[in-house]
Amino acid sequence: MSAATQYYIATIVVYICVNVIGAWGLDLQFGVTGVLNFAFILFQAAGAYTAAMLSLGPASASGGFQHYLVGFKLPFPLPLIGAMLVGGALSAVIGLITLRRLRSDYQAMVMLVISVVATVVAESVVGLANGSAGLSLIPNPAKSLTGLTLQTQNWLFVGLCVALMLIVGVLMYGLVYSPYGRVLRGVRENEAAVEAMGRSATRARLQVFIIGGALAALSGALLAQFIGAWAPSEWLYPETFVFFTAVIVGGRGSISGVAIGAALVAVGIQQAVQYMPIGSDPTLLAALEWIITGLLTLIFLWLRPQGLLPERRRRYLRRVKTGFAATKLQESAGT
Amino acid sequence: MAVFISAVGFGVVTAAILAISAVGFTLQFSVTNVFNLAFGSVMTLSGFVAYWLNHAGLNIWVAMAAAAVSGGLISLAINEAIYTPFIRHGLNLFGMVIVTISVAVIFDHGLQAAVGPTFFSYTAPAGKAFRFADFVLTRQELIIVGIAVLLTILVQVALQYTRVGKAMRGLAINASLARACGVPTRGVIALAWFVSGVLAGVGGVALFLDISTFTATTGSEFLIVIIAAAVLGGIGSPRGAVLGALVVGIVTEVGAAYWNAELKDVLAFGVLIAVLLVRPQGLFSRLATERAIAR
Amino acid sequence: MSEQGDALLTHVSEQGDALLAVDGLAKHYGGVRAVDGVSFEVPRGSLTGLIGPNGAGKTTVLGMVAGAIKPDHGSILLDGRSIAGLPPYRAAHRGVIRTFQAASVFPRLTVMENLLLGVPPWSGEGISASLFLRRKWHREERAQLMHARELLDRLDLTQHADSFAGELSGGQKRLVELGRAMMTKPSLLLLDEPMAGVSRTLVPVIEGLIGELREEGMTVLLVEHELGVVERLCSPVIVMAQGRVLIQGEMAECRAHPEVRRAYLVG
Amino acid sequence: MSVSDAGEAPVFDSVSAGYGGHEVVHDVSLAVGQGQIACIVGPNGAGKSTLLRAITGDAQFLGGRVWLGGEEISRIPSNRLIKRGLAWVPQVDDVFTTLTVRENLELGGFLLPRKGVAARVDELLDTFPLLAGMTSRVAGRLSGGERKLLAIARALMPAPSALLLDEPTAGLSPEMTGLVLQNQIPRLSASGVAILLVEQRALEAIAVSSRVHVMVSGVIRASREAHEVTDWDELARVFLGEQ
Repeated sequence: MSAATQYYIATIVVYICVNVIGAWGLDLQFGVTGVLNFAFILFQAAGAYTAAMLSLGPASASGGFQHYLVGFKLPFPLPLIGAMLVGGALSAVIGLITLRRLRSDYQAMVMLVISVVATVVAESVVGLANGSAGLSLIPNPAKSLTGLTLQTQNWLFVGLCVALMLIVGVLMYGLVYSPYGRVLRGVRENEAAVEAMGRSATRARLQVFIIGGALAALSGALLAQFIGAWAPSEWLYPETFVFFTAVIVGGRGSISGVAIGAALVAVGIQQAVQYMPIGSDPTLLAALEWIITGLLTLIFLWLRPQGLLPERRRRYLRRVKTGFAATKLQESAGT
Repeated sequence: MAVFISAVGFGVVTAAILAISAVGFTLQFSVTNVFNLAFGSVMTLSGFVAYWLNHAGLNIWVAMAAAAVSGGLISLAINEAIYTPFIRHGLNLFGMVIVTISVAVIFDHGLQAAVGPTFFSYTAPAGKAFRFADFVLTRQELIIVGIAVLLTILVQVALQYTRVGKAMRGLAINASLARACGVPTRGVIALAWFVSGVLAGVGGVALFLDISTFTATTGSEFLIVIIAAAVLGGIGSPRGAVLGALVVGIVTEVGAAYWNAELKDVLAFGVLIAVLLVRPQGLFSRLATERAIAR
Repeated sequence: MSEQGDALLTHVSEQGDALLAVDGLAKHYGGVRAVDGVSFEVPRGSLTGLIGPNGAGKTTVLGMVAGAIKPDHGSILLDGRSIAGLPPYRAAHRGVIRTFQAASVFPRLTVMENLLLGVPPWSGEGISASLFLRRKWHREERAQLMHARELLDRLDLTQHADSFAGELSGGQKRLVELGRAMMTKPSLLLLDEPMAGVSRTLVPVIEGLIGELREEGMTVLLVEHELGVVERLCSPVIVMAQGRVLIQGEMAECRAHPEVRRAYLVG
Repeated sequence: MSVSDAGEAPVFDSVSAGYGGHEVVHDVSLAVGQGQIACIVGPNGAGKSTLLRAITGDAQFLGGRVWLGGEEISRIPSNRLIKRGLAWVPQVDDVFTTLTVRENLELGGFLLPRKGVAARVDELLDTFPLLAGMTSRVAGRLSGGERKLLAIARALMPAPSALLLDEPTAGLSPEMTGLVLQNQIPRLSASGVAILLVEQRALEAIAVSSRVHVMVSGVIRASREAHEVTDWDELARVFLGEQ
């Protein structure tokens, strides 16, 4: 394989991993629990900036060509962990304000507004994260390993992303396929009933808001480390919509479905557009990506709202039927 | 003091532009209960209709009138072709939000694919400058303020005194009782979409005149500020939308004059979020307290 | 707890048999006095009926006991401890479990899952436990599943265990809701018109079920407008009208009472 | 009971109704004479309101037919009913709360010729003098009784030939109940409107009605002339669920 092909494949794999992790975060909120977070992209951005600032070193050391807050040069897993912590903490703050105080119809609007405000702040307060130029030269942890070829370093980072995606996937299964996940789906289905059964719906919403925010931040951190740069234009509020489309197309509440949806929508459309015989005008290609994303959402909402791989129905009957007899026997033997 | 007064002057112009659109947004929302995020796209599309006519040699104000009509028709068409079928299909309020975003994305980027990423501007002289105490307004700005005053009063008067206006208010507050009075609800809803589109058209052209250059996504970018004004005034109340627009317009311009021009939107949103935390139904709304917006 | 609360506590323990004691409960909406100083007791192990014409304030009382509505005045003591003003989920932790006037299930959860959500919050519901103590909660869930299976058999819903609750008929949804409440092993079960929206064939089934609960010693407060049902099931019966309690006693007494007749005929 | 007997007034012919396909009201037949008041009384949950709501499109119409003035009006869209002369006052949400009293009345006259509206509003304000003093007050701020009178006046704006009243006294004070039931409603029927009244306050409703229908569990248990209903004990037993 040529170096270019290798790089191309590595890029695709990293993009898929990053988007799948992010889409799972949104799915936990929107698909599983029914929380509508129109500021989702903000938490991805928070993760990206945090990871950058925790690995770039002090701004003063860069010779003043970019300005940003804090600035540490922390070794490998710490920037990622820091990103998740910041993403979760920011979610906690915004969640506490919006989820507790506001009616659900206002929540959506306020989230949208918060997302826009954040972009404007990041663009105009240059000292925060270098304004609209954004941060660049963000270190890639794999590239700091010496004595390896560039390609090996690349593949190492791909390996990291895949490993993290798998870990997040396992955790998602753990959360969703558990009594806890059942409570989350209960909140989505009928808030009053879930409260009447002794579970706090607000608490559950806040929890998934924080976990989802941390996952968004992780995806943002990996993306920033891979590209090496991060700027406000990466996270304009319509980008949240791409994640919503991924979740709707894949199947709300379905972990494997959402993974497929994220790969198809966030990466697949872009790739497909590249191969269309419409020239290479980047504006036209980007516009086409958006149009396809929008159409795909409408088509799925109309024809297949449950998505490509719908949420799996949890079946217990057979398990209970066989298990029942066995337990009865044990019980009678025991007494 | 001079800085303050001139900032207020700019604020009034911004508020005028905001008010036209915010009234349209809130009117349609209160009658139809669809949170229409494609409103900004209707602004842009009709803004481009005016652009083509303007560059074909038409006077900008005539082009604005044409944009108004086309805005109304586009708005009506979106509702009939997309929103109403989806509502009949059983989609809930939040599902509809996603539908309206999809429509916005398709329209904006469809337009962008057609016209390219470049900046456009109308050929319309700003006209003579008029001086009032410390603030200076161009003839164009004065006309925009005039149109805004005229249109918002017109909407208010129509809602207050005409038969169909009362029917529209009645429908917004109690649809089943409006039917009991014999109000043809479908027709009135269609009218609400049309009027909202007309206001989007005028608001779009006014906005593009004011900021002088625009792209295929300018309307949608500005939509958030419109929503902020509408929500601030209490969504569902046209009078509240005008007051919300005034607050947002003046706060942003005064803030920009004294603080940081880049941050003026932050200030507006800050006000909005602060208000929502204290008074979630908005500043001036009677309606929002009476009616559950979500089902 | 306040002195007043302590005084009430002694009062209750003297009586010894009241599980729920409501005193001076009031709720106003604007100028309307939905509930206007209501006091009554629900004896432990009883199936108490709460009846009255439309707009008497029964559902509001039920909502206040369950924590869904915050009372303006008055005390609500469960087993001598105040539960007034607790949020619904905290009231549920104390064992106060309610059903709703319109059958309230989780439509896109299966019938079995609906029942499992009735199990009092257990270890598997923590975030970390759901991830790291899978063995533990699996074991617990196994036991809960057996319990749920027995209930499904009893409700004649076993063949629907894996159906989505939203796919069932109105009456079956009602059974699911009742089963879910029974899973919690409530100390006080509040039933709000459990026959509403139920087909005529299922009404006797639900009536029978509620009767069985009484036999098993569960304390139930039942709001119901079908007075024949109340007569067959409930003792004592509390009659409300216009936000107040008219009389408390056996159904036959209540029925004979001229004020009750007046309330029903005059409103 | 045949269609022609009733002239202009509404006739229900074995009507069944309910919600979500589930039948609550079974096979109800009754007629209201012109200029008369018929009342349906019965205990909670008997299906009285469901019967009315089926005609106005708020509940499901599951069978049978409804006639008004010799024309069938079952299943026509609810905003056309008023054109056929049928008006109704729902039990709750009975006024446009953010509109003023005058605007409520004007909207009630939506179908009247433009020129006639103001005069008709004045006529009704004469009929309901209580409202005349508060025409610019917002309906949401009225007391329960004022609000109900406004709701009735609003329904009368287009001079309907028949009026359905769904528990008009629910939540009213005894004085206002007296005003609505004993004062206003009989006057309306005297002006020629056929009124079908659903009431929980059985005694007071029967006192003003010409015909009484007792509904229990979705079926009409008994239909009598009002003056024949004298055995209050029997009625009380029905209401209190004795067999």
